[in-house]
Amino acid sequence: MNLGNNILLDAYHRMKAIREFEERIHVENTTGEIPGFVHLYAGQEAVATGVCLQLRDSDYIGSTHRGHGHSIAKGCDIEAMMLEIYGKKGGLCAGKGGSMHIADFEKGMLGANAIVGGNPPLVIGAALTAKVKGTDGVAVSFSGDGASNQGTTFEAMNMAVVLKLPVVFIFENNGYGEGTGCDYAFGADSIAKRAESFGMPAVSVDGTDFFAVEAAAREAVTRARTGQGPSAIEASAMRFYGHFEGDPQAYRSADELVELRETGDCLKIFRAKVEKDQLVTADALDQIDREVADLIDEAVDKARKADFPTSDDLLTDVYVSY
Amino acid sequence: MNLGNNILLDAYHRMKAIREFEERIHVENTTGEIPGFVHLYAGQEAVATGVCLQLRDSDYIGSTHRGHGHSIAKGCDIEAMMLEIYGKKGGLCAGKGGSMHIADFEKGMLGANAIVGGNPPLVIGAALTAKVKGTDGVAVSFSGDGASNQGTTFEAMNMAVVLKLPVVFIFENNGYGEGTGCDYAFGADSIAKRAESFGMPAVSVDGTDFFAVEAAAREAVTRARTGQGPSAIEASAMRFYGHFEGDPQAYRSADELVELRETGDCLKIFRAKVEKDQLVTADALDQIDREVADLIDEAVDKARKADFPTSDDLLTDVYVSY
Amino acid sequence: MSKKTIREALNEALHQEMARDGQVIILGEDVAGGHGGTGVIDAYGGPLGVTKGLIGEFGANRVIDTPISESAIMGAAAGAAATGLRPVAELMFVDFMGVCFDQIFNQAAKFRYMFGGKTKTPMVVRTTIGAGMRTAAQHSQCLYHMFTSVPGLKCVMPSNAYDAKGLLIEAIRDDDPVIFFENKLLYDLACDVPDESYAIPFGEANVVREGGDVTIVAFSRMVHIAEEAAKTLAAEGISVEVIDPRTTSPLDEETILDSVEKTGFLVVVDESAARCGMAADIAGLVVEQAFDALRGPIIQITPPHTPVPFSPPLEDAFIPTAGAVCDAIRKLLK
Amino acid sequence: MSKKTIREALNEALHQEMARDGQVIILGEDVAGGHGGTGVIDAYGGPLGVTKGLIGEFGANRVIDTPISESAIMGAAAGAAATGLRPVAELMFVDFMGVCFDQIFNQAAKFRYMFGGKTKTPMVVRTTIGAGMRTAAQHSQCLYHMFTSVPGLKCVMPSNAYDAKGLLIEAIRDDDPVIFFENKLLYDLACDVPDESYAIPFGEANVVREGGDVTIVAFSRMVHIAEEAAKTLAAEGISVEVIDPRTTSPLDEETILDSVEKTGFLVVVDESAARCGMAADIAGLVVEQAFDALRGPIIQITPPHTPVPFSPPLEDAFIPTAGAVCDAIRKLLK
Ligand SMILES: Cc1ncc(C[n+]2csc(CCOP(=O)(O)OP(=O)(O)O)c2C)c(N)n1
Ligand SMILES: Cc1ncc(C[n+]2csc(CCOP(=O)(O)OP(=O)(O)O)c2C)c(N)n1
Ligand SMILES: [Mg+2]
Ligand SMILES: [Mg+2]
Repeated sequence: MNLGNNILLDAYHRMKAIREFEERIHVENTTGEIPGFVHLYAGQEAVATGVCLQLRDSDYIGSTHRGHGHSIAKGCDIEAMMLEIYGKKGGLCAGKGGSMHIADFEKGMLGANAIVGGNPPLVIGAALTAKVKGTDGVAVSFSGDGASNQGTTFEAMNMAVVLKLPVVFIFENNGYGEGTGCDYAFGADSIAKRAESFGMPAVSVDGTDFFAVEAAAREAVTRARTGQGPSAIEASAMRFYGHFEGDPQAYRSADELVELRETGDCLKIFRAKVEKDQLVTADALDQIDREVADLIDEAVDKARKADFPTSDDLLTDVYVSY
Repeated sequence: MNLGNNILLDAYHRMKAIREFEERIHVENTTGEIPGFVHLYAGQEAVATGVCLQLRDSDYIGSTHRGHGHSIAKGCDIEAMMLEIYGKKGGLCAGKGGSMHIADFEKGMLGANAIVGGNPPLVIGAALTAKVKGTDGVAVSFSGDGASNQGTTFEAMNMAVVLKLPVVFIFENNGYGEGTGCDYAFGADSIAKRAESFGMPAVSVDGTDFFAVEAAAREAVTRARTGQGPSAIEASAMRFYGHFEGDPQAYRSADELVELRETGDCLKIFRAKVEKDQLVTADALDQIDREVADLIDEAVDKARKADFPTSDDLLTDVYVSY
Repeated sequence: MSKKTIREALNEALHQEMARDGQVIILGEDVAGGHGGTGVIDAYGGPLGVTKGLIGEFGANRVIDTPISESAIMGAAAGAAATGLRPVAELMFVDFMGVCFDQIFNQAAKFRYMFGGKTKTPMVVRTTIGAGMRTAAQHSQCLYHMFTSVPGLKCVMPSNAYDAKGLLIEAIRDDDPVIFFENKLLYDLACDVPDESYAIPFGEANVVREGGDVTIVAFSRMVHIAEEAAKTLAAEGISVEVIDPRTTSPLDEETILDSVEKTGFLVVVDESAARCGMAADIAGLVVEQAFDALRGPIIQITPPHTPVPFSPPLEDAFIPTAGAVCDAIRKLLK
Repeated sequence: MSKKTIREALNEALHQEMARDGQVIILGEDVAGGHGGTGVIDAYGGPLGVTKGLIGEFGANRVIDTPISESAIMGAAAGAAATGLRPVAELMFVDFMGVCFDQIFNQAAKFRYMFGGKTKTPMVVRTTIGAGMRTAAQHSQCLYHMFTSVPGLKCVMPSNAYDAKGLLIEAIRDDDPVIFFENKLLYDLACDVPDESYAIPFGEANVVREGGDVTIVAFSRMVHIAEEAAKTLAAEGISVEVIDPRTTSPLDEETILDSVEKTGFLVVVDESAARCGMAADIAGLVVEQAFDALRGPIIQITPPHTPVPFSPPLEDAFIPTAGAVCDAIRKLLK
């Protein structure tokens, strides 16, 4: 299927924004101004983007500790995200959540989640809402290869099939869960096959190939939207950085990292493809690069200057009423 | 394979003992002397027996809320079990556990378990002991069809494959989890196929056919004992009674229950087969029937007459030392 | 108005709220039952019969039987609540919290705070508690002290049918996650319950019995043990005030503190835990906030620090008794 | 004897116990790390470095990396413990208890009792606790009050490297399930630690500082907050006794009660919970057992009833401070 110029530019914009966001945090993190843990998504941009392009604001996604990419792809405000990551009051979660808890219900972003396997059960709940209310809403769960071994994830898959919920389970296989290789932690051969054995269609795609992800996601989301129940997609794409910022990555060889940048960069692959097939112009992409760079510059700048919450804010927002 | 006269008589003895035990509790339960919940195993005897025949005292099994059959098949003392079910001090667990917590570590019975999905993680631990110590011990987990949807069960399967543990996962598909049909609660087609997708050999067998269970279990246990890792067996056999004693079973038609007794009785099927093939004599089986009847009579008699624990026993056995 | 058991009162509350608000759904194991079987649907109506008849009236789209997958149930409820429904999820026995606690205490409870106040999670988890049914260590716990300690959760435990109905209606209408603890031994307890719908606000204790000599604070079934003790002591000339906080979170601190200001003595009767339980919580509150009024030690009557035993004489010795309460009070006032 | 950090002390304890007893094994996520990768094995040595070097010495048969499946990890540990090993399982952050609590509190903790004393479950769960690292609501909790309330579990929380080593060795040798809580912010704290192996018995408090005017009971990192406060107050002429119980279950009640008998005043400083937490537990104990000695209210200094916030100024305001302790004590003694 031909995606059309606008969609391709939109896709590139989202992917580039994610990349730039993450690369910049990687740099800024060394200043000590960013509190806590950050887990960067760079390298996996085509997955979040290929999937979220299929979704509307009223559709929901659930995310992980590595959630910046999903948030940006789903349309969260980049400046408000950056403020949140810096712990500022104007952040998307008022500074209370930080990198691991970015959420924006207006944009259908149910939340990053610091519990591995935490989001799949929640996502089937969002899908249940759509089903009970009879809307054509869809809910998508993003999980890592590591999270695919968590009991909560399995339960969510079975329940989604039983209740025929409009869900798509995305498994991003980036080769590692923390410092342990996927091949070690995963007993079977294929996450997709295992998901399939739960009673839903499942495919494996190259997660560095935006077009492959996009096609698989389109099919799965359409299936969900038209009442045909859940499906699963395993998308393989390695992360460029460590598990968290500061991870020395001794579990990865230097060669692996070099090769990754050369052959596993979804942005390069996208650019090469669209330029070769003359789908969009290099100029248009360059223009996006500049826009995105400015956007992120400004976001970092604002985030650094913004105010922290004050201790008055400590006690608010625990309950709606108490 | 020809099992030999002794083994067949042993198998029949175990199956009959389970049946008689359960039928008798079904009757005695109406007197109000048996405290709490009891879940009867009648109808599924060939599964526990076919599996446990492959095991030594030093091998372990983990069981469920419906654990009487597994306990008897694994060699637990029937009298001590009956005392336990009556809550008596001389019971296998000193009256502290009751029907849902019968355990006997001397006999390799790790415990009935009142948490659905509670035992598979524990069983892989017993298998880990064998692996770390380098013995040829084996551990077997019994779970119901309902428990096959519990996250803990999935995690245990994956971990067993990853660590190549000497485990066999038995899934007893008795058609229902409480009052919900397996077909409803289970999204996929086959428990065995789903287990297989976790990376281990898995088969489905007719759980009312002792010979089918025995053969599958022999293969799986041998595999585990010889260091070839885990496997799974789905064995289908319906329970004769309600989920618990007192369950009115409105979720089952009268026809189902009638037909079950006619065509799904593993003891009848066993007897017909061994008599037809002249593997053992009817006399020998009748003799076992009488022995077992006496055994259970005596167990009930002793259990009724035995002493309860006293409140002095309340505070003991919480810790080894405190 | 007519006599209704707690089971009937809860069922009525669910009926009325589901009829009133199409966003209210029910989900859990065998909340109807019978799906995939050869018999009838609604064969269970909840393992303890509380949700009976609902599927007939509101259909399988709103009364949802699930697999035995508590994490998925609680997660689905939380996710649905955050996106526009008002789920009432059933955790058959609170003892099963161990397979699904994350979805309750790290997810549902924390959403609002972590997300900076930008969401609400109006879900109810109905669950059963309590020893006395000879169901042993894994089916007899109370555990509400753990939930009470979690910021973001509300905890409710009615002791009678009137409160059960009013508090469940309030729970369903409340915009925060509420854990609703039903004592298994109280389901058949009846009292007058209005037919019409009504809500009882959280954080308002019920002074079950007024008295001037000593205050008892008790929860759930222990309220009845306290009342029994109070009656016995009344005959001895000791006037006992019995307070049923009804909700532990929020807690009506004022009613408890006022009572202790009046009586000077406090006994807490609670089945949850001997350590870090509700009894310690109330004692800690009072010795911090009403020290000057205290005229003697605060006595905690709880089960011992042991799992719940199976055998009847052991279990009977495990559960706090009116006799033990009376003894403690007699000693206190001597 | 040399200065060692808590991290080093724990690592040494594990080395020594594994060398001494072949039944001791370690399991958890990335306890070594690097399996299935293109780099080196033992790439992590535990997410926080505590188990570094063990796989090199004891091999992958005894230092076992697992999938991210906490229920399977905890269950495997419990099952292995009941059948002849002494597993030390790692729960990376205590916040993850919600996905595996059943295997700990319903299984391991209750085996011995449910089975009538016929088994033992000598396992240790090492886990990390504590706010202050800007890791927000799902990676900063203490939660040991919940474990302390569970009969059958022992709970240990060292505040310094000497105790860390001795208590971990004791935990491994103990025949009951022990939950060992390591505060993330204390790992680099060093003190003199003997090179040889030694064990510190459970249930024996450490009187960190003697004093006559007021007693502080504090746990884990809060011991240091208490000491800081005590130093400040000493300069004002207030003599503070600081008690570190080191284990909450068993609890050294005697040392606490004796101290309050002496001082008449008690402040409990604890990070676990504002409701049903350790502070309430200790307050409840003292007002029941040492009422006559009390000369003022028992003050609980805990975080507020909120999840742990992310933003630094909020998190700093969340955690009890020495300033707050000083203020409370000044007011108490006025
Ligand atoms: C329940 C739980 N267990 C462990 C962790 C610690 N942890 C955080 S991320 C992570 C690895 C997750 O791997 P994967 O799912 O593959 O995601 P990736 O980091 O590769 O994106 C682990 C073990 C956690 N946060 N929650
Ligand atoms: C975690 C948990 N959830 C629910 C229950 C209640 N329960 C007890 S047995 C049972 C049905 C189990 O079904 P299955 O695994 O098929 O075993 P069967 O009873 O058919 O032998 C349920 C839901 C429980 N004990 N534990
Ligand atoms: Mg990964
Ligand atoms: Mg079943």
